Amino acid sequence: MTTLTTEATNVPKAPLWTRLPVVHQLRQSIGLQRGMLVVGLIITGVFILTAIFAPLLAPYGYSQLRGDNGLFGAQQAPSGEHLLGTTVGGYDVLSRVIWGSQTAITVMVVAVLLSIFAGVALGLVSGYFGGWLDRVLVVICDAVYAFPALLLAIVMGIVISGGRSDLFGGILAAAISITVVFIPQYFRVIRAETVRIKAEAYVESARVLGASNGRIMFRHVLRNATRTLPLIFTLNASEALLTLAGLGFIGFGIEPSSAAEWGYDLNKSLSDVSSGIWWTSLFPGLAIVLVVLGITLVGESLNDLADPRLRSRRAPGKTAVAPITPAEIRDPAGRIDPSGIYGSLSTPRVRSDGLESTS
Amino acid sequence: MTSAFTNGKRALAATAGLAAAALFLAGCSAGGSTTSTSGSTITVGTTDKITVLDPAGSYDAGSFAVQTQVFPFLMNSPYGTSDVEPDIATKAEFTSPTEYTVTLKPDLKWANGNALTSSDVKFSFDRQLAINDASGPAVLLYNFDSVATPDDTTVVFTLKAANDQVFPQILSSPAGAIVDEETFSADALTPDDDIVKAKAFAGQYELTTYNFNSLLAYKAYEGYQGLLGPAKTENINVKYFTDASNMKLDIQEGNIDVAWRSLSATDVDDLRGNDKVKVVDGPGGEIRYITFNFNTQPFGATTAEADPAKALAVRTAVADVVDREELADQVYKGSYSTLYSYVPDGLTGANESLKGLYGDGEGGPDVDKAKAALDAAGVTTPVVLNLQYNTDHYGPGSSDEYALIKNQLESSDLFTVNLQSTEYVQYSKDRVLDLYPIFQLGWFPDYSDADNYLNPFFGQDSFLKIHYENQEVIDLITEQAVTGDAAARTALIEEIQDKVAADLPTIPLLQGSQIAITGTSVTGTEDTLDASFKFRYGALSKG
Amino acid sequence: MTDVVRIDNLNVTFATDGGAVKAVDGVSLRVAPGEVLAIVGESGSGKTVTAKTILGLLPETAIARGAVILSSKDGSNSNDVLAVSKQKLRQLRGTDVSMVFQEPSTALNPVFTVGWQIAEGIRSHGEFTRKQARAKAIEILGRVGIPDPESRVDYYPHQFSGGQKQRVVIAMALVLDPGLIVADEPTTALDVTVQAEILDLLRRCRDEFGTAIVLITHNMGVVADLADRVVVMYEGKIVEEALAQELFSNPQHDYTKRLLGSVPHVGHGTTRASARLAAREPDWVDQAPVVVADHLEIQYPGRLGKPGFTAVDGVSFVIRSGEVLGLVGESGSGKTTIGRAMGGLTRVTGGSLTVHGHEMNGFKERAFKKVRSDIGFVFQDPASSFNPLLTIAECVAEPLVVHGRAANPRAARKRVNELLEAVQLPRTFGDRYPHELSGGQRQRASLARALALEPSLLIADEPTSALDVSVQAKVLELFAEIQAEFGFAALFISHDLAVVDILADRIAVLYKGKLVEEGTGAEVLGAPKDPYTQRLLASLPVPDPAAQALRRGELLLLRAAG
Amino acid sequence: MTTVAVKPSVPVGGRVSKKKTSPGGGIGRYLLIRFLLIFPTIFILVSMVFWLMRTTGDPITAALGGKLPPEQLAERIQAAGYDRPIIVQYFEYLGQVFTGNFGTTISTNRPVSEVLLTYGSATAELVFYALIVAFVIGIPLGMVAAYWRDKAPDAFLRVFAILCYATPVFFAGLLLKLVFAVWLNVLPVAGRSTTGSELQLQLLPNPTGIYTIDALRTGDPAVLGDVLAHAVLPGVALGLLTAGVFLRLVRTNVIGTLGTDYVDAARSRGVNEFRLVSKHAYRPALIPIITVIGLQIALLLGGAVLTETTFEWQGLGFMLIEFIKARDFVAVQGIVALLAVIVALSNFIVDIIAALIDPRVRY
Repeated sequence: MTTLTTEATNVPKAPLWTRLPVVHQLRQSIGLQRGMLVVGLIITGVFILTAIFAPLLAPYGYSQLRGDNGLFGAQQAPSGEHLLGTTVGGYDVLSRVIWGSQTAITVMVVAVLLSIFAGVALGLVSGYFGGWLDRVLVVICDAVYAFPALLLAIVMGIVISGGRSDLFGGILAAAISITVVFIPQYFRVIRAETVRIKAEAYVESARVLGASNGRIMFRHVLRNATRTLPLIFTLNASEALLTLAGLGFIGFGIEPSSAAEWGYDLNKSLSDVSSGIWWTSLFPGLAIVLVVLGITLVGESLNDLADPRLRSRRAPGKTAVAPITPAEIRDPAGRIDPSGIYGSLSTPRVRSDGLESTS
Repeated sequence: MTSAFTNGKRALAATAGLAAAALFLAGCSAGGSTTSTSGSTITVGTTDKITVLDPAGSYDAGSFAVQTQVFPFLMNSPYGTSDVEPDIATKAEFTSPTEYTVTLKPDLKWANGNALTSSDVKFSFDRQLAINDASGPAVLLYNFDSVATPDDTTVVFTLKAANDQVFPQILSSPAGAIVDEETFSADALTPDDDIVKAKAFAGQYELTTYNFNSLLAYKAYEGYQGLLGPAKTENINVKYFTDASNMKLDIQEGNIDVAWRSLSATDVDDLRGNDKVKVVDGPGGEIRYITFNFNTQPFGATTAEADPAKALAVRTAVADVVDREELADQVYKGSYSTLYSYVPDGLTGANESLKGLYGDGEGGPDVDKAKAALDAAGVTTPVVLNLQYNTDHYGPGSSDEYALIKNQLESSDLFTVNLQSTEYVQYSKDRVLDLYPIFQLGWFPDYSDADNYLNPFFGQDSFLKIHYENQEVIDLITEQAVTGDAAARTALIEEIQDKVAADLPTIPLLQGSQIAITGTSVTGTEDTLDASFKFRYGALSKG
Repeated sequence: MTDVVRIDNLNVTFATDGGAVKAVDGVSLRVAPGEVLAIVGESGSGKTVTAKTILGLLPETAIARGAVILSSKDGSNSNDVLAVSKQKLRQLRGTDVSMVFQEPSTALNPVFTVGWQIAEGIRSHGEFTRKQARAKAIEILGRVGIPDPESRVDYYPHQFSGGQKQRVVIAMALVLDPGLIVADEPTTALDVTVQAEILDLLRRCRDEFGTAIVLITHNMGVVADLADRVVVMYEGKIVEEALAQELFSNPQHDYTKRLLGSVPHVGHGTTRASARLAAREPDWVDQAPVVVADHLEIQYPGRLGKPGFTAVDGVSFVIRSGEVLGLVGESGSGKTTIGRAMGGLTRVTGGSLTVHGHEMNGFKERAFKKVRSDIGFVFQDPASSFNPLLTIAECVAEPLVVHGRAANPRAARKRVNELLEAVQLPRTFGDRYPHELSGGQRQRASLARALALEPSLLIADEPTSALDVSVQAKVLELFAEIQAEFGFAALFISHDLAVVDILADRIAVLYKGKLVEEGTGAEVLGAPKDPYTQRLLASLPVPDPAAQALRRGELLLLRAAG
Repeated sequence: MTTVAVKPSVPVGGRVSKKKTSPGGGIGRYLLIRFLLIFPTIFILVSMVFWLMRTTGDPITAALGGKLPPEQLAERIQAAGYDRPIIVQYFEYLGQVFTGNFGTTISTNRPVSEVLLTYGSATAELVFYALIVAFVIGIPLGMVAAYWRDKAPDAFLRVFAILCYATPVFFAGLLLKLVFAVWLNVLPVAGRSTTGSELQLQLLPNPTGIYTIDALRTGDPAVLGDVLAHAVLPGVALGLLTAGVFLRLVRTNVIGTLGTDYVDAARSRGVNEFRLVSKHAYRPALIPIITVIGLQIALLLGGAVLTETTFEWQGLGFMLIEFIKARDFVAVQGIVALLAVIVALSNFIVDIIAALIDPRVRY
């Protein structure tokens, strides 16, 4: 098939924009997979735009309690003045929901970026050099990974913020505590990829040439090992939001005059529901569900498209040419278990002999 | 292997079937609910938490709520008042300035049959001090020196300071619970289950089932001969909730008869409109106030522009601007009421010392007055205030409350408020380190006496740690504590409040009210919702 | 008698990102009962697609037009596979036609016993009790040569060796006595000695069961060994169809001729090697050798305290300057390990291995780095030997940059262009990414990279095993030319005796980590002394049906003797 | 391209050993190693939580910070030994844990072991019901989705799965409560039983704390019905979260195995499509599925915190948060240690199951 696709046609390089991560996959997808990806992209897009233009979109500030006619009043039913009503604290629900997207996106980005850097660095070094450091890191990360993420995040949150919940302390605490939970995940993924890539002929060829470890790690291993990151990024972003919401719900959220946060609002409004006040909890709840849904749809679609076993195929030969095959089993709550990570410790996988032979 | 698998499937099917059966059974039982509440049983719901049943090991509302039902006290307040009278005693009085003598009723017994004598009393107080548990109330016995038992019914307390008018109150506080010397350990906390097993109770009720923080079952103790009289209802079950909204749903659905502490303001508001339940209000001893650190507040003693006059002007302006009515209505929906003095309404000696001094004179805010005060002192506006509060210690309303305060202050255009919240453990450390210039505090009394709202705050060694010290006030506080004449003491207490109100180290904002929700057939709730802040199940009856 | 299958004007199209791709274009063929029809062709010729169409196993993205008329063994009924219902198709599979797969270890479900899997096929087609199905499974396992079938029937696939697994797969195909078996590269994944046994078994299928076989293969030796008739496919079309004898003796189409011409024959390299030997300087033997292995032992550490696995066990050889040593062996013989040890990729655990005078036992990377510039390495798998994110030029420039001969890839471009031309690639290919090149092109580029520093030693680890035979021929030719031009010494590793023969001055044969025979091509291939070498040589099918028939006889004798 | 790929008949160098050693090593040895790995896991988690907790404050301040003057506070902190160097306290603590002594909770003065038993059994019960829901919903639907891959039912089920875990447990719980407890009034709002049933359960000698078992022991169908009714909503709320995960997991892995040669091989023998999914693809897919399910225990326990809070289910997760707030790190340590043991053990058990399913490990 190789001869058929490449030797026969001297294809010019595809235009740059079609090779961008998401655009590429969008073009690659078909049918239902494309449908899910598109829906996901639309929801995520609306979410991001809302976050960016929150100051323009929101009718009031997130901590605004008073309009021209004095106080808004608490728990006012939806009306012309307050399209989605007001909360128990007397805030405008619609505004809080819109501003909440800004908090959500900040935490996601900070959390995921921090964990990517830490996780990637650790995973790369650990996977590349192996040895005792690797073993110790693996055991530690496995232990952390195995522990309920939310509980860890709570403890971390308290440690980092010292209990303060202003905007900076709150967001940073949430982000960092999520980071600590995520690092093992990135570590595992990157380490597994590094171990895999380390055995690839092009890395061995660099070693034969006498290239330094640094050069091999950065020029050859790093860039190839991080190809799956956009995918992990999307999937973890949704978990970051759920963790943030969980923290807010349990009462480790961000103070309402510092930022709007959905989990916090939901926590505050749960008791409203039994009194027939549905608007205060429904909308922040829906916002969480929708954003996680959108991001997860994107992430799962990317995952399917990157995995030849899951991708809707147009051509059977195409799968063999696909450059990367992250043979990972991924569970949707954001945890990644690339099969074979445990390879160092555990059962031979079902596919182990199959993978070895088809390259 | 294959067979193992089919077995697995069968098991799965079986469990699925079981689940379906559960749903069916559930449907049946839900239809005919309220199986538990017979005529002589009342089920109470609460969100309180017990920490330790042993009176030497706990000093919190949740544990005291249990202790007050099952342990005898020398002094207690009858239904309807906060003033104390002898409980299981026949008389109690100062027999000399430093000697307080209590005479027990004769032939008292513990529920397990052991005799309740002065020896038990001595044992109880000695062990409080011996154990001096970190979480215990021993600290309340600050004026207690020793106790002697001349005979089986006489107890003589020797006090460090003479004529302590507060001591009788202390005897009714958590530190005053009497325990069975044959059950309790003299130098260590006794585990809850041992206490229950040994039936070491002699209050209105004894505990028959003790499922920690989940379900407690009480049975009226026939041998109780104290002040409150026998319990009106034979059996009380107390169900512990972790989430107030669940408790609200259960009282609304009739699954519990009484919901006592603490429903959210929204829930209470909603239930007020529900004719299946009654909402009973009583005065509350809990207060909320803003505290100024005299060193670090704007123009405070250690700031760059230190100026006591300007500092006072800032405090005055804040007091002028805050709108307590708005806070009570919007945030607490009436479950807290406005507070204009240091001693809350309902206690002897309470006056509304701040009402006339600040705001519009009738309790409302007055921005112009605040502006005038600032201008007069030469303070340029807006003044930047760093306001701290805490989210997890003073109830879920705190964040809304302080958001609204920030809003009120900023709406006046006189202030810019940086609002910050901190989790309680950190908060309580930081505030004494002068880290917070202006901050939220709350107080729940140890005993129902004006002294408890003055001495710890403005007396010697104030716990506030805000560098406020007015010798005149300190002297007055010392004086009232030893003034035996009630009227003279009340006058002193009023004078203290007025003096402090002028200095304004703290601005009292709100006073909590006690709110119980009951089924329509439950009576007697209002009897126990008094300023003693003790909810006695013995007052309740149903039918 | 009716044909067991008749394909009329078959067209198969796949929908891809780049539009429709025609994989099979107007193919018509027929298979008579009891006949072995070989379909031969290279990658992308459409032979596998054609074969899978017979079973209706095409993926959903494929559209097939034409007719595939399948008849039952007794000729009682026939159906058009492309037109029947799914249900009917399911009935046809296994009873009228069945399939043998390329890779026996993936064609068997690892979590079920082989007996269960065979019985499942039986019970899918009619009323059999468990007992009956099991009895049938035992019977068929016995017939395909599995010893002790009564107990082996309850074994899981991983408990069988590769060859036995393929026997099991064949047993499954045979169990319902279909008129036709489609065998898709049935021996490609197997070692050559095992391959011979499986080919024997397939022959027995035809002879004993009367089953017709459609044999898909790229190996002309296999064709010569087994096929009655041959169809040659090229780019989805049939270019030639002939009886096997005729095709080999008198190919008609240009492509067929080229294909046959590309097949390496054992013995062709001997003359070249002796010519080279003659041309060497007289004192050549006395010069310091480039590589000396002396009782070399390489052990992989066992995991968690288990004993290690000895991959190379007391191997001794030398490679002199300018000399090509061919290293031959089957899977697990340790040949790749030796190559990797010479490149400093695997630790030497015993004996001595010196490369350019540098002792590899107790190897230190820093000390070895200087030597590295004098070693080139060509890897087996062209697909993974280039960093997919770098252009070919950047990859080829890598050694120059690493060893400070150029500041950056751009500065090295001139040299890179020369190198690309030396391996006969257009210099514009330097701007392409690895995946834009074909396997053969990548292997050329790989050679260019290995040669960038003009090393005096080249290690080539199965450089052509992943390539089509015609591409392989060209790459081998290029290798020979370049070796002559640059004059480097080389270790050439391969599992294919014929390939080694083309290039090597001397040949070393490895078996289970031990060196069993070493000598010039003439010695080793002409008069092998070791029984393993003899068997290896005899197992290698030659692309000539007549000659192969003779060799088959010899192999039988050898096996009987050994 | 699979068709021709002239197969390298040799596995590349270094990988040889890995392949050869795994099946022969013996399942016993393998499991022993897995078992030994439990200990570092627990050690790491316990140490981590100790340090995290201790940098955030001491329990005395948490309990009495507002009540006591700082001097007295400091006195008490000193008396309890919390002012000593943390490292000393750490080793002291490790020593205690090593001897199986988890101490007494600071905030409630109860033996930690008793706390673990009481609340642990509640959590175990909840997790058990959730797992049933997850298995019953997740696994069959996952196979359905794989079977109808990329068709409408698949798309529907995938969105369903995403919604299952996109909905925060407390939000889902809220909706469930509203619908079933308030509007339809067929199921109880929260809690583990009504007071009446609970009093009956309390009368049992040696209650297990697992109400379902205790209810069976009372022999009163009304009590059993009551207890089961209380378990329905929490079980479903937590179960749905996990069901979504399982659904996706089963789907992905079954589709993965559906693409393997042996499924094609079975197809070529005329095996019908349903059997291909339910037997050939499912069983091998089960091995990675089971391994990941082991990891889901952590997710489940995390979700249990929120579920327990939402439904008054007094379990470990709920108590953990209470204790964290009170800085009762003796209790927190104990709970963390128990959770770590549970997680490590469940992964270990899962490994055993996976090994039992995979004949290559078994033989």
